[in-house]
Amino acid sequence: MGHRREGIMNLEDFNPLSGKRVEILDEEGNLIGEELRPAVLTDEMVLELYDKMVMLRAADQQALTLQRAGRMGTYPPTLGQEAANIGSAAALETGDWLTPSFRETGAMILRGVPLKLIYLYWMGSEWGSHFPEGVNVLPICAPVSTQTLHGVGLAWAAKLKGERAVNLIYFGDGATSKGDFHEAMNFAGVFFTPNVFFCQNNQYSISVPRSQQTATPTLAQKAIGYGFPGLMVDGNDLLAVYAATQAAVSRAREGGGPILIEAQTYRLGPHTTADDPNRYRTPDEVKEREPFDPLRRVRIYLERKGLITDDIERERREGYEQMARGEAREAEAMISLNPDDLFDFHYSQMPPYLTWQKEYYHRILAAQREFDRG
Amino acid sequence: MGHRREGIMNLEDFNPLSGKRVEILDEEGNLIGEELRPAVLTDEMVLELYDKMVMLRAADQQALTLQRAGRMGTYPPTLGQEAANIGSAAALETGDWLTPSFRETGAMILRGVPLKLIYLYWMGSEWGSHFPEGVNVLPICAPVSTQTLHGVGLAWAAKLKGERAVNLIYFGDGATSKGDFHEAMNFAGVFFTPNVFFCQNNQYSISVPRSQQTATPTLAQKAIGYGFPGLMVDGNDLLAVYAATQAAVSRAREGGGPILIEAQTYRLGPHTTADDPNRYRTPDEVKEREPFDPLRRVRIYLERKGLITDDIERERREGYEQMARGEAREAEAMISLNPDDLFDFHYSQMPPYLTWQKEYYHRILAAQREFDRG
Amino acid sequence: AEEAPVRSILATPVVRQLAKELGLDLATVTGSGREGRILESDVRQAAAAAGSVAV
Amino acid sequence: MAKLNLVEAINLALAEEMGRDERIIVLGEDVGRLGGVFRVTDGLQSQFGVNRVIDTPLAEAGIVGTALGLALGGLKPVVEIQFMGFLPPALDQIICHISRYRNRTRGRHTVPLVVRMPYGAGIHAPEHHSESIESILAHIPGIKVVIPSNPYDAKGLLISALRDPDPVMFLEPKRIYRAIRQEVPEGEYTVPLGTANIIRSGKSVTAVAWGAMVREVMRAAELVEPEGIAVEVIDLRSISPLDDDTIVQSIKKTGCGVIVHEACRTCGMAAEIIARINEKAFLSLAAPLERVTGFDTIPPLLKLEEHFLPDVFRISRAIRKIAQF
Amino acid sequence: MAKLNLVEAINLALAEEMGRDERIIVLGEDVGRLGGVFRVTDGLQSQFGVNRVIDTPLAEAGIVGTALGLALGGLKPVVEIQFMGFLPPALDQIICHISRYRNRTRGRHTVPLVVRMPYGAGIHAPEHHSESIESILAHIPGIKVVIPSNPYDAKGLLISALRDPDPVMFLEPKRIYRAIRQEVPEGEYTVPLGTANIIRSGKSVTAVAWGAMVREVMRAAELVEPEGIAVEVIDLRSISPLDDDTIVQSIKKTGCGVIVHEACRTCGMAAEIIARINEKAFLSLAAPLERVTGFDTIPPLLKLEEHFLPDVFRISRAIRKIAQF
Ligand SMILES: Cc1ncc(C[n+]2csc(CCOP(=O)(O)OP(=O)(O)O)c2C)c(N)n1
Ligand SMILES: Cc1ncc(C[n+]2csc(CCOP(=O)(O)OP(=O)(O)O)c2C)c(N)n1
Ligand SMILES: [Mg+2]
Ligand SMILES: [Mg+2]
Ligand SMILES: [Mg+2]
Repeated sequence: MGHRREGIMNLEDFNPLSGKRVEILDEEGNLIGEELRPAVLTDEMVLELYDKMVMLRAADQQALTLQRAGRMGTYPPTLGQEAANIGSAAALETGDWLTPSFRETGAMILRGVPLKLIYLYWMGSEWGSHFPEGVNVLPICAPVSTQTLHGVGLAWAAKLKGERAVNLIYFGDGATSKGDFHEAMNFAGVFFTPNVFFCQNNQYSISVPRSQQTATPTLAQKAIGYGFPGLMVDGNDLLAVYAATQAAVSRAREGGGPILIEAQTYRLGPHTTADDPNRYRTPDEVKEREPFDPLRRVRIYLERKGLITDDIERERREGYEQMARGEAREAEAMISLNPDDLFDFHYSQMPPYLTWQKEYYHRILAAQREFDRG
Repeated sequence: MGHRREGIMNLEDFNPLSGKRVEILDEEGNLIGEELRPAVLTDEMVLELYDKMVMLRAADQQALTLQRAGRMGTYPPTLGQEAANIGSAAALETGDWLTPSFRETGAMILRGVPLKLIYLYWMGSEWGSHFPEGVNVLPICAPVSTQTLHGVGLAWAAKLKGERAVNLIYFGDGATSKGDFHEAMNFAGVFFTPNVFFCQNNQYSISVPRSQQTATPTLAQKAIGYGFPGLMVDGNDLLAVYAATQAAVSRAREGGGPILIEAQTYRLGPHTTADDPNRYRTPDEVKEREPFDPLRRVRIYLERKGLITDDIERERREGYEQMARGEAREAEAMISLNPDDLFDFHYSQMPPYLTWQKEYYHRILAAQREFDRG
Repeated sequence: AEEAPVRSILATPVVRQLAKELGLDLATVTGSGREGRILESDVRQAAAAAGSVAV
Repeated sequence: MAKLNLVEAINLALAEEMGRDERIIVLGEDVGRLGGVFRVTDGLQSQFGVNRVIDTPLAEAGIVGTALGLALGGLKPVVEIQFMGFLPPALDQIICHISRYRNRTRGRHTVPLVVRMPYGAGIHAPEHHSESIESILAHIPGIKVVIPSNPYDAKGLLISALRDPDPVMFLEPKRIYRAIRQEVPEGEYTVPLGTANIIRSGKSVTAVAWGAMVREVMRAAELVEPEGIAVEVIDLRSISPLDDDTIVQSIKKTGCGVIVHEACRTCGMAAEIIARINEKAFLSLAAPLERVTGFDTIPPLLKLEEHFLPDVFRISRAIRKIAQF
Repeated sequence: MAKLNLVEAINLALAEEMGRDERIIVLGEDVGRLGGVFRVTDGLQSQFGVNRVIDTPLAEAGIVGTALGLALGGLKPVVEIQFMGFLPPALDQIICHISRYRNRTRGRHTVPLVVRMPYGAGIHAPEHHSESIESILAHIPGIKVVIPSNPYDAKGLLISALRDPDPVMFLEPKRIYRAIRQEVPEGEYTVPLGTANIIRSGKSVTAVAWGAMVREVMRAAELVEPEGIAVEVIDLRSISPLDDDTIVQSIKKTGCGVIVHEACRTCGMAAEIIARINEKAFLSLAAPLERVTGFDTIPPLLKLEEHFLPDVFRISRAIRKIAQF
């Protein structure tokens, strides 16, 4: 199954029509694809990425807590998709870009987006998408699949400017049904852009199961319609996700063109905090998937290697929980309730009629204050 | 290369990734794929279909004449695509539906649309899309690719109602780039609709060559992304087009689901009468394609069989030329200049404000008449 | 080109309509409202003063 | 008679009509098994089966475009767009085809379909979940656009829409999905498309609103009543065709009016209503017509949402302003 | 100074600015080798190469959506949509992203791009080739919309658009693409976005128009001149932001106005202009504002096209009507 090329696996070996998929660590923590493991992915790095997964789970958990407490709006958890998030984003290098959908909390953090900003966004403030200069991550994108085109354009710009930046685009299984996905894939193929299309196939588009989303056995095979490779990877296998993405990113950076990765994972939680998954799937189904939890297998692996213990993990987890609480407080402190924000960012120079509206609203607020004073 | 099943070829033999395509008659009129020829496609039928191609060429030619004389607006000729038009539509049966794009003059006529109506449409009257009851053809569709969804919906309706009608959808190579094509293909795959997607790949989308439209070597392989077969056919080979479409239509009718056919043809004329192809391709390129003219090879074949002579053909062609002139005159007689038509067909019951606008315009016209009288 | 004089009559359509009914040229009426706006009462007074029909 | 909220009233209308007319099918994202993200289609799939209540792939153009085909094929599709913020991908099919098929074919084909969608802000939803772009729809000839403001009208308008031979956009003010309970009769009744409803009469000021804004306007009307300002409130119900007659009659009586909507101001529906009044009741105007609307801004995320929406304070101020003009 | 038509003026603006700013790239269907179906980009590919003048696949959402990415990546894309009738597939990207990126990211990202498109009827083009949906664009906050009526303005407005840090929709009245020749200076000059132009002064009636309708309005103004009606003609040039000040000043002088556009009437731009005048010059109004517009119908195929378009006869009647009110 495949062979390495300078420590990078040969992606062409994984023709999705053959049913093959990239797997390195099985759900019991056994290395079943050692030969696919890139040299850079040392045990130390595995430990480090595992740590990020723990962090992500804590961050996610904190978001749920905030939401339940009324301190956050609707939030889309990544529970079960930690390997797909962390393993993929870890493969990017300085200067590369990440184009998220909305279920990439982990990937975004890894690429430098402060967690507090992600919280701030879901708390309902646009300042949550004002990422620091130098963080090469596009904002969260709510309209499904539309961001795929932005990611292609951004990669294309890099190529036209002679830069070597790769753009990693995230989207879900449901997103593959939209015309935007098609047009983005086609543009990427035609203009041979340095893009990695990374599909987090979590088996559901809200309530619609993957099998009803499209009639193909795999999503990876959709790449065949655009003239570049697609491959499947066990999306709950941190090592496999990293290995496949790293190979894809290198290939794109070296001018090899775009590629589609279908990371087969499973959403263990609700679609969002507003969702009740019991209406469309049984608790049994979810139970069956729990052994495939992406953290579990890495934990077993690292434990066997003596690189982690219950105590160390607990300590780290608690550290992250604390960190997440801190980020949440910082986010709340950053919430701007300034009504001027409503108006001030639409144009570089505010047009007169909008200025008039802003002034009118100032008068309203003043009158309201007066009225409230009685 | 393939084998028959009750006189119908096995479509699965033509995996586009294998590079195979359906070919029966080569450009010198030799039968090179006799085994693919369905039993129903007798020499008599070939003659009949050839006759329709002659008719189409005459009809097309007449349109160009009308356009040059200022008697018709912009018109998209089918020159070079007669086999793709006639061979495909001939495979439909009573009750089936045809969803055209805008370069299917021949296919539409074959399915019962009076030529005069097609002329009438391009002359600039909506009455040209008022097809007689019982003619199962949707109107010409200008926005590229959007009609593919209508064709899927229509086929889906038939399926839901338990009818056995198949829907044959036409579109060009350029159309495959649009999101609508993707969504239509995906819906067809998911709902397993009785659709035949028929791509007239004429190698150009106005000035953009096929190679710049998408990065795949074939368009047929796009079907792999939707879970149903795609196949290539020599689109200038009347027999091959008929055989492939007939097999696809039967398969769909028998509940076999959708299929994509890429008919590889070549637009010998301009994109439309408003186009100047010399700006984007050399006369030499066109010259090279002339031997592949879809009429030529059938003519040779029939001549060899003694089924046609110069005299017979000339007579028929002149008959069709006369017919086309007659249709043109009839179309002109049908042109409605009644301004009420502008208003009368938007709703089953005209809303008051539109009625007011119509009445206003009547007043304007009356005033204008008065003014013109001096 | 010379500047055309700005039309200085300020009145609502209702008041304009009333003036028309009373056969009154609004240009001859002085407005007592804000910024010289001609009010309904201005029109009625002017009409009465002009001895036209009382409405 | 049962007291229903808006969601239940729409659900009831669908269930009843589907029972009466087997050509009606429901399709959209998550409308089947889940019963829709707002549960508007709850229970319909178990009642009518997977061939009549259909979960589709995630593709708005695909849903609306195939629905047109389904309608041409003799069915009556009821499409759900999950949120109006996700209507734009389907605008192409609506602008280029749904609205045109009848005229294009000189009546040879009609397009009896309904596109339902929750719309508007005020529920602290995420980005792109609070849009109100009804005036874009109202600019498109060949379709109808209706917006109920209460459960009774919702059922009656939806039944009318389902029986209409032409395409109807049915906008559901999600902010009041569960806010109002009202007696809603079982069985058939219709509220005609294209007719506004005077829900409060008054002689001082005309106020026009629709959807969730009707409630705010009614509150503002109560608020100013003790000040001697009698507000006539018109619930527009149909955005297209616009019942300008009802508005004009009222303006002729009151001489002034305020139009309230939460959509952006510029080129919103209020502009059209003002233009119609200018056209048909100009001489009755005793004060400029007022607009109380969303600003010309993107609907903000939830922390600033309240500033975007017209509220009783802003509406009542506008009423006073013109009453005292 | 060369006499250029609109096509040539736009071509010149593109060529000059591309020479000055190498971040500018042009992309769209058939813009390269063919030079565009109207030849607006003629010669640019041979001058600037295939990496700066790019023939794309046939996919409007794809073109506009990737153009946004290109802009985020530091380039300045100029998109050509082949006809405004084919803009709808790209409306999603415009409504949901192009217009929002700046606000969404609180200014972290700007979107300097231009979307050009021929628009309007009157050239006997096929179905879907005659659309005017500028008011839909004007309803979208966060973008600008400009429409030149002559070659001089076309060049100056396009240069402004290319230099603007925000997204600009640039609508080209194709009916007059080659109808008007005018002296157009070589080299840099700009016509500011958001400013209307009084192109004829008069004290009797204000007439507002843009694009191809400006010519018709000017003809109507000449026609009624001998009758003693002095028409002040305002060429709007920008639809968004709307220069209502210029309109209002004129209305305060004339007391009455007519707005002319070929787009459908209901919820067209004229409604917004009327609403603004109502807001800002109400007391100066001596007559109802008139709209002369396309009807609320689908733009007809060519045989009925002349009935759809406002013409000198209809415009002059409307002018007389309000002048004599
Ligand atoms: C265009 C559009 N339509 C509908 C929605 C509502 N919606 C939000 S997420 C979602 C499902 C997305 O499924 P998938 O792409 O598989 O991503 P996942 O949520 O599973 O991560 C839907 C329908 C949306 N955001 N955008
Ligand atoms: C959505 C849309 N965009 C652009 C156009 C303008 N246009 C008309 S035909 C055409 C090319 C179509 O190419 P193809 O699909 O290959 O069909 P062909 O004309 O070759 O038959 C274009 C760009 C259109 N009609 N619709
Ligand atoms: Mg999913
Ligand atoms: Mg083609
Ligand atoms: Mg408030």
